[in-house]
Formats: sequence, C-alpha cells, structure tokens
Amino acid sequence: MMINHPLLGLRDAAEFVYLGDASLINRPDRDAPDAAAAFYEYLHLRDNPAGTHRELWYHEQGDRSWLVVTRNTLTHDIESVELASDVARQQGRDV
Amino acid sequence: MSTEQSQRSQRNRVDGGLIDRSDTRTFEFNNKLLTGFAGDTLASALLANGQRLVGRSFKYHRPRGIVSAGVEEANALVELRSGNLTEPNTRATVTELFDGLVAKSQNHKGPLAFDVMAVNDALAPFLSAGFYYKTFMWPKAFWEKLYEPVIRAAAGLGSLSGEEDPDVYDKGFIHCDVLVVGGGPAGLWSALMAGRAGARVVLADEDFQLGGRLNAETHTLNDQSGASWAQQLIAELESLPNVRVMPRTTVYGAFDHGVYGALERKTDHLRLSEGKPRQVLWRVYTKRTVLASGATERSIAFGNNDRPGVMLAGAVRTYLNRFAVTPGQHVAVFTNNNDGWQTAKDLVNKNINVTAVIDSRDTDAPFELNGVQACMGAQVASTSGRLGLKRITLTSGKSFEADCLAVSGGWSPNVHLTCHQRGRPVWNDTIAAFVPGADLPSGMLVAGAANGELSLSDALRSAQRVVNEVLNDLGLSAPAEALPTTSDSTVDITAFWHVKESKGRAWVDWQNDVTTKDVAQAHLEGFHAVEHLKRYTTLGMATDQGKTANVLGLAIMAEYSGKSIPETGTTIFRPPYTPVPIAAFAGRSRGKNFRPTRLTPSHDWATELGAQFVEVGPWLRAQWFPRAGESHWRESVDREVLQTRASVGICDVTTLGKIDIQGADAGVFLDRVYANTFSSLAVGKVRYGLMLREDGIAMDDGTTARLGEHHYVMTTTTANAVSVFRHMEFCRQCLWPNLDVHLISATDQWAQYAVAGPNSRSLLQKIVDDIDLSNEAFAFMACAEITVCGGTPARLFRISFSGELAYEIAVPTRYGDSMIRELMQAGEEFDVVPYGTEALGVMRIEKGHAAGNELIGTTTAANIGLGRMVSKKKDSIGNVLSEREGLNSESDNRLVGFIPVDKSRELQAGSHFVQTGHAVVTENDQGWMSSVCYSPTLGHSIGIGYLQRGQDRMGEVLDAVSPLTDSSVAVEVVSPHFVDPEGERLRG
Amino acid sequence: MRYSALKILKEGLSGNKGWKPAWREPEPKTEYDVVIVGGGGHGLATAHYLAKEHNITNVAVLEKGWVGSGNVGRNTTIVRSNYLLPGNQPFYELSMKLWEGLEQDFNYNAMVSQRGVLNLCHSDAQRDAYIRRGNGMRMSGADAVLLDEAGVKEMCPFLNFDNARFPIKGGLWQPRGGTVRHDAVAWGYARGADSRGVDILQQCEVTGFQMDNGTCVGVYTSRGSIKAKKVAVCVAGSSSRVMEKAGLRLPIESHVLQAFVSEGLKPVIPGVVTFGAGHFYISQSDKGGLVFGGDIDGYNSYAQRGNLPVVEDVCEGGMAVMPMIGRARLLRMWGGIMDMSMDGSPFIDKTDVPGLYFNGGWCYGGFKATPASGWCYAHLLATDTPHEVATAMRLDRFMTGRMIDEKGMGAQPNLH
Amino acid sequence: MVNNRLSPRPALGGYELTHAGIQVKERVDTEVFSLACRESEKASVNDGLQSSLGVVWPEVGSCSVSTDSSVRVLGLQRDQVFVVLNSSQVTDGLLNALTNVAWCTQQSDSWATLEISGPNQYQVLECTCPIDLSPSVFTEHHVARTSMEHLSSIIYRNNDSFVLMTPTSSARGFLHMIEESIQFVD
Repeated sequence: MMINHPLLGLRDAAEFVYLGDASLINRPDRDAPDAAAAFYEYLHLRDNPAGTHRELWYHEQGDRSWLVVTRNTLTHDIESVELASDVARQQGRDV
Repeated sequence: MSTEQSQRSQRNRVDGGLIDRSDTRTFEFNNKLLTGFAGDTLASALLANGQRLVGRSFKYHRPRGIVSAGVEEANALVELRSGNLTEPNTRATVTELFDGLVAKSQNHKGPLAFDVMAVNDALAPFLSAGFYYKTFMWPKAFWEKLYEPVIRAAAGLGSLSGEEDPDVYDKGFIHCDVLVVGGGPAGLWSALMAGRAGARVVLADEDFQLGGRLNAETHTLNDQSGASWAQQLIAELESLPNVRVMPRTTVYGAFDHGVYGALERKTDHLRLSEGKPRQVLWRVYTKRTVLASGATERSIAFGNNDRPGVMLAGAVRTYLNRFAVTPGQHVAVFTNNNDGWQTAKDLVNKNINVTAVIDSRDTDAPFELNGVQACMGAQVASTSGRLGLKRITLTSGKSFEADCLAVSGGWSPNVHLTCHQRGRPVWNDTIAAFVPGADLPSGMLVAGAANGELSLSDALRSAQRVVNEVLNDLGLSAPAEALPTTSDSTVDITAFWHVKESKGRAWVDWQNDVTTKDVAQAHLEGFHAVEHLKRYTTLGMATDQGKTANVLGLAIMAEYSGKSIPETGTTIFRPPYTPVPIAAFAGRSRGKNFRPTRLTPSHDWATELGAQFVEVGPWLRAQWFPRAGESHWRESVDREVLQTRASVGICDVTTLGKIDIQGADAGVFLDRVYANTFSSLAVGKVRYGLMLREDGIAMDDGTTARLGEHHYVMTTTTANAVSVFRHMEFCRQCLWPNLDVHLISATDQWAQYAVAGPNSRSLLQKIVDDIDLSNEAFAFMACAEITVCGGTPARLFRISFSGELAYEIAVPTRYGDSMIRELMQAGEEFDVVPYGTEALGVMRIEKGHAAGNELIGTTTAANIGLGRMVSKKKDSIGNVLSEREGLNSESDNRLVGFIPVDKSRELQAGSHFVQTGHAVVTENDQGWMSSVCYSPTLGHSIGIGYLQRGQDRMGEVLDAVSPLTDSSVAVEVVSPHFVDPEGERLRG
Repeated sequence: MRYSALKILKEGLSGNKGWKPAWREPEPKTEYDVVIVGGGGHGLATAHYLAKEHNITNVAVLEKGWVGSGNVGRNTTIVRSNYLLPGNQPFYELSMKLWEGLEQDFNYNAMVSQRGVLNLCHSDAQRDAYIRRGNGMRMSGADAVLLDEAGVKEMCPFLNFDNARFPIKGGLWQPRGGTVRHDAVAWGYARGADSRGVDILQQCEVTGFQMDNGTCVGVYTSRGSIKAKKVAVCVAGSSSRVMEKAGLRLPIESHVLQAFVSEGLKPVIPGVVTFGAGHFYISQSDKGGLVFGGDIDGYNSYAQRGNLPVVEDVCEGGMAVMPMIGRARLLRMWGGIMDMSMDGSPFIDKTDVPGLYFNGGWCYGGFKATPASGWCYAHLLATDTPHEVATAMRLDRFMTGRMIDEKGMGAQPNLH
Repeated sequence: MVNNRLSPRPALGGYELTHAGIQVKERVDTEVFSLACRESEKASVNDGLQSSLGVVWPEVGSCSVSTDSSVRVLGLQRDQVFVVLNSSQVTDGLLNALTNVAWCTQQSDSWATLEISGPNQYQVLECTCPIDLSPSVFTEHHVARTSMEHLSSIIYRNNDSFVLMTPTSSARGFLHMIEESIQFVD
C-alpha cells in the first residue's frame, strides 16, 4: 500500500505503524459522570466498517507524524490523508 | 564434443530459429550427457535430443513429457542442479540452458522408465476424487501409525536438499511512470511509445529473450520477420535513458496502489552465481501499468491425452520456429480453432510429416495443406504408446501414426494480474475464454492477447489505444507513429472441451492427475461450487496453478450442472503469477542479518575482555565477563554480584530507552502519560515513573529526570523504547495537540554506565570535574549536568537498580569507549568489576524489582504493589479503566518473594503455586514464579512471582510445581526485597 | 451414505457412478428451533453437536456462499492446545480431545495428523514464559514437553543453529498438536449435521434480524424470511457487519491474515514449527506443500488479500530459522479476514438481545477451536448456560476488566 | 580527579572505501542539533535562524542550505528540524543562539554519517532505499527519512553525492549493508 502523506507525498505503507479507528482521538472526559462507560466504549467498541474507515497511522520510519487516513476496507482505496494533529485540533482537543 | 557431433545427436533439430549454433552447451539429464545451444531452454534441448519422457505425475505416476514452451508447464518439472543448489519442481520449459546444467526427473522410485509407484495407476478406480476422506478411519490407531505415514511418504514432487541455500538474494525498489508487463508485440509497442514520449518506463518480461509470440510465430511486420522487428524495437528501447528493459523478470503480483512485485533472475542462467545475488526481488512503484502478458493455450480432454508427445499446438510452433526443434517426426494436430492449422502449416513448411489435422469443428478446413489429411468434425478418442505417443485413434475408429500430437483448445488471456485485487474476469464467447473484467487494479490497463485481442494486428491496435490513454493520463503527448502492417490470422474457435467418447481416462489437470471422471464425481457428490470442485478434486492446485487446466475443468463442470461457464464462475487468481523462491522474499534478511544488531558503546571493550554477549531485543549486551579459571557462568556472575555489593561494579546501561522531553508544557504532559506526578518534581531530581496503557495495565516503567524547568529526560525499558516513544507521540499529536512539548530519542546520543556499590561514590569522585558527590550535596535521586575528565559534558543520575549506593553516568556516545576504560582504570584501586546482564538480573531480583518477566502486559499496578502510585488527583492515561472491577479483585495476584524451605533446592521460573499437597491441576493454580536466581548474597536460590493475595500470605509454605521440568519445591512466601529491605544502602 | 473402504471398493469397481451428494440441498423451512448464521467450520460443528449431543435437529445453517467458504477453508490447518491462561487452556484442550475422535464422530477422514507443534524459544525470559505455559498446559491435562537446544536439534536438525541472529535456546513441544485437512472439517461436520436432519442452506445470505419487542425471533435472508426460537450468529470475519444489523457493536476489528503454500515437496518438516523471534510458522501438508504464515497485515480490512511487507516479513523469518527452505518456491499467497478481538480471545455468549447468540472473535486461532467452539456453542444454545470451559469467553469482559489476554498486548487488536 | 581526557571515537572509525565506481566515506566533522518549536512560533524561529545561521526553517522533506553551504537544515518533522554543520562552527555562542531560537537537543552522537558518491551510487542505493532518488525527483533541496533493510536512515544530496545518516548503535550493520550492496554491483 501507498499512503499519500499530506506533507511528503506517496510513501510506502511499510514505513508506517497502524493503530486503528481514528475515534481514538476522542478521548473521553475523565471527570464526566459516565466516564467509566465512556472509556470502555472509547477503547473497545471501535468502528469496524466494511467500507470507508477513518484510521490512525504513524509514520515511524519517516516524519513521526500521526495521520488520519480515510481508507476503504473492502478495496483498500485511500480517499484522503490528514495530519492527526490538525484533525485533533479541529475536533476541539485544545488542552 | 564438436558442433557437428552435437548437431548429429540432436536428431530433432531443424533449420532456423533464434539459437546460437556456434555456442554448444553440454548438459546432463538423468546422468545422460546431452548437448544443446545457447538460446535453448532445457525443454527445447531435451526435445532436440529426442527425450520425450521427462517425469512422472503426482498421484498415479503416469509417464509424462513436455507439453508447453512456457511457465504454464504442468509436466516437465525437474530437479535442477545438485547438492545444496538443488531446485526441485523446476520447469524445463523456462530453464535457460547453460553449460554444465544438471537435471533429474522427479517423483519416481527406480528409473524414470520403470517407476514402481506406477502401481497407483492400476489402483486408480479406488483413488478417485476425495477417496482419502472416506477411508483410512478404521481401526482408529492405524491412521497415525500406518495410513498417514504411507500417504506422506508418497507426497510431493521434487526434493529439497535439506541444506541451507548457499546463494545470496537481494531486493530493490524501482519507481516509474509506466510499468509494461510483457515484452511481446503489445508490450514492446506500448513501452516504445511511452519511452519516446518521455515517460519513465520499465519493461519487464519473464523470458530471457524479449519478443513473446513474435519469436514463436511466422508472422511478418512491415515485411520483417516478427523476431527481427522485435529486435529492432528492443534495441531502440535499450537506447532510451528513460526506459529500463528487464528480461528474465517476472512481475508476479499486483498489490495495492500501484505496487508491483517483480522477480529478476540474475544468475539462474549461469552455472554458478559467484557471490552475486541469484535473484532480485523488486518492488516496483508505478503510476500506470500496461499489462501485456499474452495468453496461454489450453488443451482438450480426451482419452490418454497425457502421453509424452501430446503437446500444446502453440508450443509446437515455439519449438519449431524459435528453438529450431521439431517435437516429433510424425505430427498430428487436434484443434477446435484455426490456430492448430497454423501449427500444421509451420511444420509442413519445415518439411515435417504432418499425419493429420483433426478438427472438432464441423466446417470446412480453413486452408488446404499439401499431403495433410484433414478430419473435420472429428475427435481424438485415445492414444497409445507406453512411454511415448505412437498412435492416435479417433472416435470414428480411424487411427493415425504420430509421435507428437499438437492440441489446440483455444487461448486463455493471462488475466492473473488483473485479478490480484479480487477483480473477476468476464467470459467472452467469441474467443471462448475469460478476459479482464472492469474491476482492474487502479492504474492498470490491459493490451494485446491479455485483453483477449488475440491476433497480432488487434494486439498492436489495442497497445496503441492503451498507451495513448496512459500518456494522456500522465500529461504526455503520444508520439505520432503508425502501426506496422502485419500478416495476420484469426483464431475462429468453436468451444470444445472434452471428448465424451474418450477411451481411457481424459486428463484435465495433468500435474495433479485430475480427470473428467473426477469432475463428474465431484458434481455427483454435490461439490458444485467451483471452489468445491477445486478443493475436492485438487484441480488447479499444482505448481502450475491450473494455467492450462482451470478453464477446462470448470467448463466441464458447467456442462454437467447444465449451467453456463460464467454462471459457474472461476476460482480466485492469487499471487504469485509463477512461483517465487522463499529466499527471494527474504533477500538479505537472514542469518545474522535477519534483523539489525545494535551495539553498546562499550562493545569493543567488552569484546576485548572476552565478555559473553546476549541478544536483548535488537541489542547485544554483555551477559557476564568470564575470568581465567572460571568454568561455569555462575562463577562469573556470583563474583560480579558479590564484588559489586562489596565494593563497586560497572554495567553498560545504554540500551535503556532515553527520551528527551522539552517544552513549556513538558511537566503537564508527563503528568498525563505517567500514572504518578512529574510536574512537581524539582529540577535536579529524578523520580520513578509508572506508565499505564489506556486499559489500565502497566505499560512501562523507568526513571525520569528533570534537568531544567522545561526539560526532562525519560528512561524506558530496553524492550519498550520504541513503543513508548510512539505512544507518547500519539498522546502529543492526537490527544493534546496544543501542549508545548517536543520529543526526541536520545538513546543513541548517550553512553550510559551504572556505577554501583559502596565504593561507587569514591570511584566517580575521581572522574567528575569539580562536583561534590557527598550525600548532602548529591542525594539519592539527584541528577545534574556536569563535566567529567576535564571538560567532557556528562549527565549524572543517582539512581539504583541494584539496591546499592549507585549512579548512572552518561557521556556523549563518541566518548563511551574512552569512558568505560577510564572508569575501569579509576576503579582499579577499589577492585572494580564490570558486570553483565546476568548479575544485573540477580541484583534486581535480590532487590525485588519487577522487570520484563514481571511486566508482561497483563500486570496491574496493584499486582506489583504500586497501586497507590496511580494518582487519582489527576487525569492520566489508564487512570479510569484501571479502576475496573476485574483489575482490583481482592484475590488478585501480588508480587512476592519465595525461598525454598530446603535451601539446597533450586527454584524454577515458570513454576506454578499450589497449596501443599493439593493436586497439580488448573483448579488449584494460585499463581506462578516469574523470576528466579541463585543469590550469592544469601547463598541460596530465591524467586519472585505472583501469588493470589500474596501480600497477606507471608510465611506460608506452598508447593512450587513444575511438572514440565519434573520439579516440585516447597517454598516459603517472603517479602520480595531480599537484600536491604529498608533501602539504607542506596540512600547511604 | 456411510463411507468405508468397502464402499470405495464397490464404487471403484462400478465406475464411481453410485456416489450420492455429500449433503442435501433442501429448501428453507419457514421456522426452525435454531437458526445458525454462518456455514463455516464453527457453525457446522455447532449444528452437528446440537443434533448429536442435544438432540436438537430442527436446525438450519445459513451460508451466504458455499459451505466452508470462510476461514475454515483458508487457514494453515494447525491444531494445538498450548495456551497460557486458565480462561483459554481447558477450552482448547477440550478441542484437542474432540479432534482426536473426530473421524469416527462424523465418519469422514479429516486427516488429523498429530505430528507435534514445536514453539522455539530464543532467550531465557522466553523459556521461563514457556515453562509457565507448559506447566499450565500440563495442569489442564494437556501434554507438553520442554526441549533444550540439543533436543530441538535432534528433532529438527535443519534449523539454523550456527548463524542465527536470535539463537535457538530450546522449545516447547506439544506432541499431540499437528494439522488437520481443513476443508474436510467443514465437509465432515456438514455431513454429520445433514445426516441428523439439519438443513444446510447455501447461497442464503442473512440480510437482517426479525425483532419482536426487543427479542430476536428470526432472520431475513436472500431466500426469504425464516423464524427461529434462537438465532446463533457464527460468522467470524464478518461479525461486526452481521451484528450491526442487530444494532450491536462488538469489541472486534476485522483484519487480514495472509498464508502461503509452497510447491509440493517430498517430506522435509516433521510437524509444526514456530519461530520465537519473528513471525513465522510452518508445517507440511499431506500433499507435500509447505504451509506457512506469520503476522496479520495489521490494518482493518475485509479484502481477503494482503500486501508485500508481511509476505517479506514472513519469508525473512522462515529463512532466518530454516534456511533450507530458500530454494522452495512460494506457490500461492492468500488472505482471510480475522475477527481480531480486543484481547486476542474469542466470545461464546448470549447477547443483550434475547434470542440472539454470538460466537466470534477467534482472531487467527479459530480453526483449532472448531470442535470445542461447536461443542460449547451448542451447549449454550441448548441449555442457555455457558459450558464450563467457556465461562470466561464473555462479551462484557472489557467492561468488567476480566480480559483473557494471552499476549499481554491490551486493547490493540493488530498486536494479538 | 583523573587527568586523562576522554578521547572521542567516530561511530565507524572514520571509514573510507573506493570500490566498483563507488566512494564511501564516514563524515567525522559534522555536528547535528535538533530544533523543535510549535507552529505558532515558526516565524520567530525563522528570523532567529536567518540571523544566526543564514538559513530558514524548511518544510518537511526539504533542506535549507546557507549560501556558503556550511549549514544545512533538514526538515524532518513539521515541528522539528536538524541543523547540520561543521564541528569547527560549534561555539558557545552558536549553542546559545540555537537554544534561544527553539527547543534544542544535541544529536551529533546519535547519528553516524556516510557520504556515498560515484557513478554506481544509484545501483547501490536502489537495492535498499525505497525513496525515489532520481535527480529529477530528489534534488539537493530534498531530504527523506526512511528505513533501509530494517535500519532507520536519513538521506539527502550533497552536490553529486548522497549523505546517509543512521543511528550510531546500528551503524556497523548499516555500513555492512552498504558494503554488501557495493559488492553486488555488476
């Protein structure tokens, strides 16, 4: 597979390490009343679609950036690649 | 042997061809010395010498000969070369002849012509499809003792030598705009046009001679012969700097996003590789791919169609026209299309006797051939000849003499690569074959026969169309060049698969011995799905992966089930297109080079001392330092421990991961990744940190020092250095992207040595420049950036893993070698001892520190007695889920110490604990011993391990049982801190 | 039709024309006591044991493709019971015992070949861990033998002892482990179930669950709707997709695992050998092919195919530990979709939806579990209580914190 | 206090080789510092770099080279770069300047540096380096961090040669890999 790194262009996926569902960015609030359930779901009940999947890849043998890759799990076609830090900021992870 | 002699012995050699008669090559087949020429394959040379019988089939050990002239060969598999260079199952049809080649036939007991295993053939009625599933079940014990060993012994074709492959292999990476797969007419044309347009082109062909069917046919292009036209194009391609022409290179697989696998055979055509890579496995990154992989001819199933001498008609032309060999002197043709006629014509033109053309089509002959009998609407019912074809008999009863029968069942486009990403081919009735479907791998276009455009002019037209589209995609303009005018012919096929009135078995898959009857039986037993057919009969599962057999088999299945071929479907094409040696996929990553080796800065010094080294993850570390007179490793280790505890020892601890953390929010960040607090740590101090995974389980531990207000240095365990760094980058970029914190690995930057023991301070005081190391000035858990040895920058940490007064001193790596030598010299007066990982391990067990054997990814903070360290005052990774009920049970395991009740007994790591006298069964399992050692300090074996409610069971006696090692030792539960439990030494 | 040597003789003499279909191809009934979704090894085994052990025969097995078209037909055929944790080991040992009596059980020769499974170790710590594991195996009634380097050398002299990056220090050997002809397992269970009246419905895809007041009362399929007292899902690889139709989210990711086979070779490898310092395991089939594999590709996928980095990684491991296979050629690579669970262990459990049961999460270890999985799932379906060896395989274990994490990798499916 | 000063030793002992149209040489005179800053601070960091070293903060994958070519900044991460310069240029003043500009870390000892040149250099590198190094694609202004035969590496061009940086602890293995590649050249 090739990942079209937003800063570096096409790079072999062998340079990357996979983590999984990009919703792992959305770490719950520890102080919320339902924190126990929220953390359980956050960590364990991840998206696993047969189709478009947003997922985290880490460019370990490259620029060390975490990326959000939108990829089809049936065809492996990649629709878009974003820097995870940008996505995280957009999603309001500001502290 | 003179050229003349070798000519004479090659009785089937004819005129012409692309061989070099001035370059005679001598080779050995089954210990018989034969000759051929440069440009031959092993198969063409064998045929030239009249050797028709070349092997035995898999199941019935039927005599078999050469059927094809390419990679689709099902029968002519040999063991090539000898000794540790033996290559089993090598297709003679694609083995380039070299001087000194040695080959043997396979899969027979006794001589090839008198294989005793051929008895299987007589038993064939009882060995039909799936027979083994229905028997060998009684009596039960016989399966393992008798039946299975017999089946296994008969399995397989060729043999491995059992020795290490002595050749070297390499890998490589190629980037291009256009990858052209196949160097036949369509491939050559596409590559040339793309090359002229300025694209970066790679043209790969599996053959050593590019040109594909142009070399095998008698077509002309612009009044040139096909072969010379091809030569002309190749010459131009080779002259273009932006084109890479790669003969002997098989593109074996199409992977995601324009990644292709290609195998280049560098030295397979030579007698020896002489230290150069035998093969190179290329990973090709391309924007567009032109698949011009051609087509493969199929056979027709009829009685005894497997006899040596029965061949594919196109292959007969290849041997005749390219290799100047006629496979027989009296050739008959059996065809369902015009292509078979072309074979007859080419043979006649070479003055070979063609006894008959049998055409299953009930039409007029496409053309007349002088002296050749045409049998239209006729079918071959059977053949005869014990080890080679002598006669054929038609269903009409008519019979003909023939030592070769050229069979043409039509051509199947080589769609394999179009299907490697689960694309499905579609059926084309006109050519009675599957052609590429619409769901091609992205970036791939198909040209020529591979696309079902079987005639030469169609192939070139499609190449032109495809390459124009490719160039347009790439933003390049296509050169204006008219296609050559070609002589041409159409295939004009009427589908015909098998002769129903066959006499004798009609073979579908030659190599796996699948007959039309097996297909019928599979249908009878309900194995209708095409995958069921394949799996039940083993159709298409041999080394050729059914290249000639699959379509035949499923067409016959379709007939039985009354369905159309497209309704019946196909099995899945999987990479590789042709088999690839396992060693080629490994490349250089084998032996000591399997994975990188990391060496510590003191490695050379330790080597000089004769240290024993041990693999610790990627690192090599000194395990112990034997001294003269020590005959057992324990002697060395005991000495290292005792001397360290008595005076001072030095150990290279560079391998611990070191992460430099800077930023205005560094402290906040650490508070979030560690379970305990670091923002409150004073500058110049070190703290032990416990890191949890988000699921609340211990991930890693180590010490982190605060060197400045915004500057920390974290140490991780050796094993987890990489994964902890990755995790922290995740936290930094994905969870808290706005924190001002920056990470960089400093593991390789610093050579770090532990200096431990009561004299460590005195020793270090000699090394450091102007710094007071007294307890008051530099207390336990202090750290500082200092200089040593007159100005070399260094970092000093007062931390202890051994439980002794101890320090770790770090200098830039370039000084590491010098540093260890200086430390040893400075320590001479204290009788300093270097110690290795074994002594390190003994001292940490004596001290009760959890390490790799204890932190195994299921360990909670509570398990190791650090439950209170998980601060509840702040959020941190793992904080919430560490509170789950299952991680906090009263009966949980706790890390405790164990001593044998009988001190002379040795403990065994991996023992389980059961209450004294209780049965050694899962239900009574109360925990396990994680680490043990002989404690030279205490003079007996000690261990630490996990025991249910261990903290409440001090003094209890249990059995530490290890049925695996036949040991059971009564142990007493004790504190894991065997030495200096109050920690007076390390604070002293 | 009962199979025997005599039957083969008789058919052979009469041209093999009297064979009957291995199983019926019935039309779906409108209602069953139990509908099993998924005609793979586990589903068919469940049906077989429901009928044979619990006398529940009004059962249908619904298969979207052809029987055995899932992972039972695309694995590397290894069977073993060498697990570490008490939540797993007794279950796999039950499976091992069922393998040992399988042929007689369903009158089909699945070629259970107990030539042993050898796990190599390359460090003292790894040996300690193997001793812990081996002791746990012995305590559960399984067999396990610890070998030192010499013992390994005697068994497999062809391994790399001279020039290894990670030298072989010994191994944990389970003599009763081995391989089984995978397709035959599916076919044998299908015959066993079919002969007891179970309807096997191929080309029958479940498109939804029939719900009545929060209770599952049947399924909608491509061959019409079917009522059922109990619906038992058993579709490892597609678990998330199918259970989503019932509105359930699972602690599972779907990953591709590749496997490889070489050209047929005369016997060279005695049993199953696994490399302990890389991702590589190998055995040799009855037909002579070297069957080998390694790690999963590591990214979510439903594509049943993988990519080159893992192919190379596996072969590198192979050449590192067993350099004699270098000149053997890799013939075919393929991929199957694994239900990778969050702790690497499976589920056999009721769901929160009454009437709906779940079996899945087998990661890449589902084949060896086939008999016990069917046995325990049948037990659960028949009695509504978990079988005693499967009590830990609960769906809620991540909520309660009672994971069964053999590898200690935590909630990271691609590392299990 | 002992009087012996510590003597530095290059990771590869100052290796040099000429064979089969290839020259390989260990660079022993360079120093490497990492600089890191947040996105919002880049402008001021840029100013600092301009004034102290005559270079700018490069984009990821690019280099910034001072006009006299003595200083090169490698854009390795969006928020982190390596400053590569000659040992003789390193003074307290320069270190202060770097430390004042951004979060700075000494990295010189983390890396062994090899310079490889000669007409067959592409043949040597294409066997192990997955990056497209053709002159039209990978220019003097590019830098890439990747993995070669499982070994981490940083690669950039210096005139007609390539500079390869690899972690010190595995540098001998890296060198062995290069030597093997040279041996394999036809």
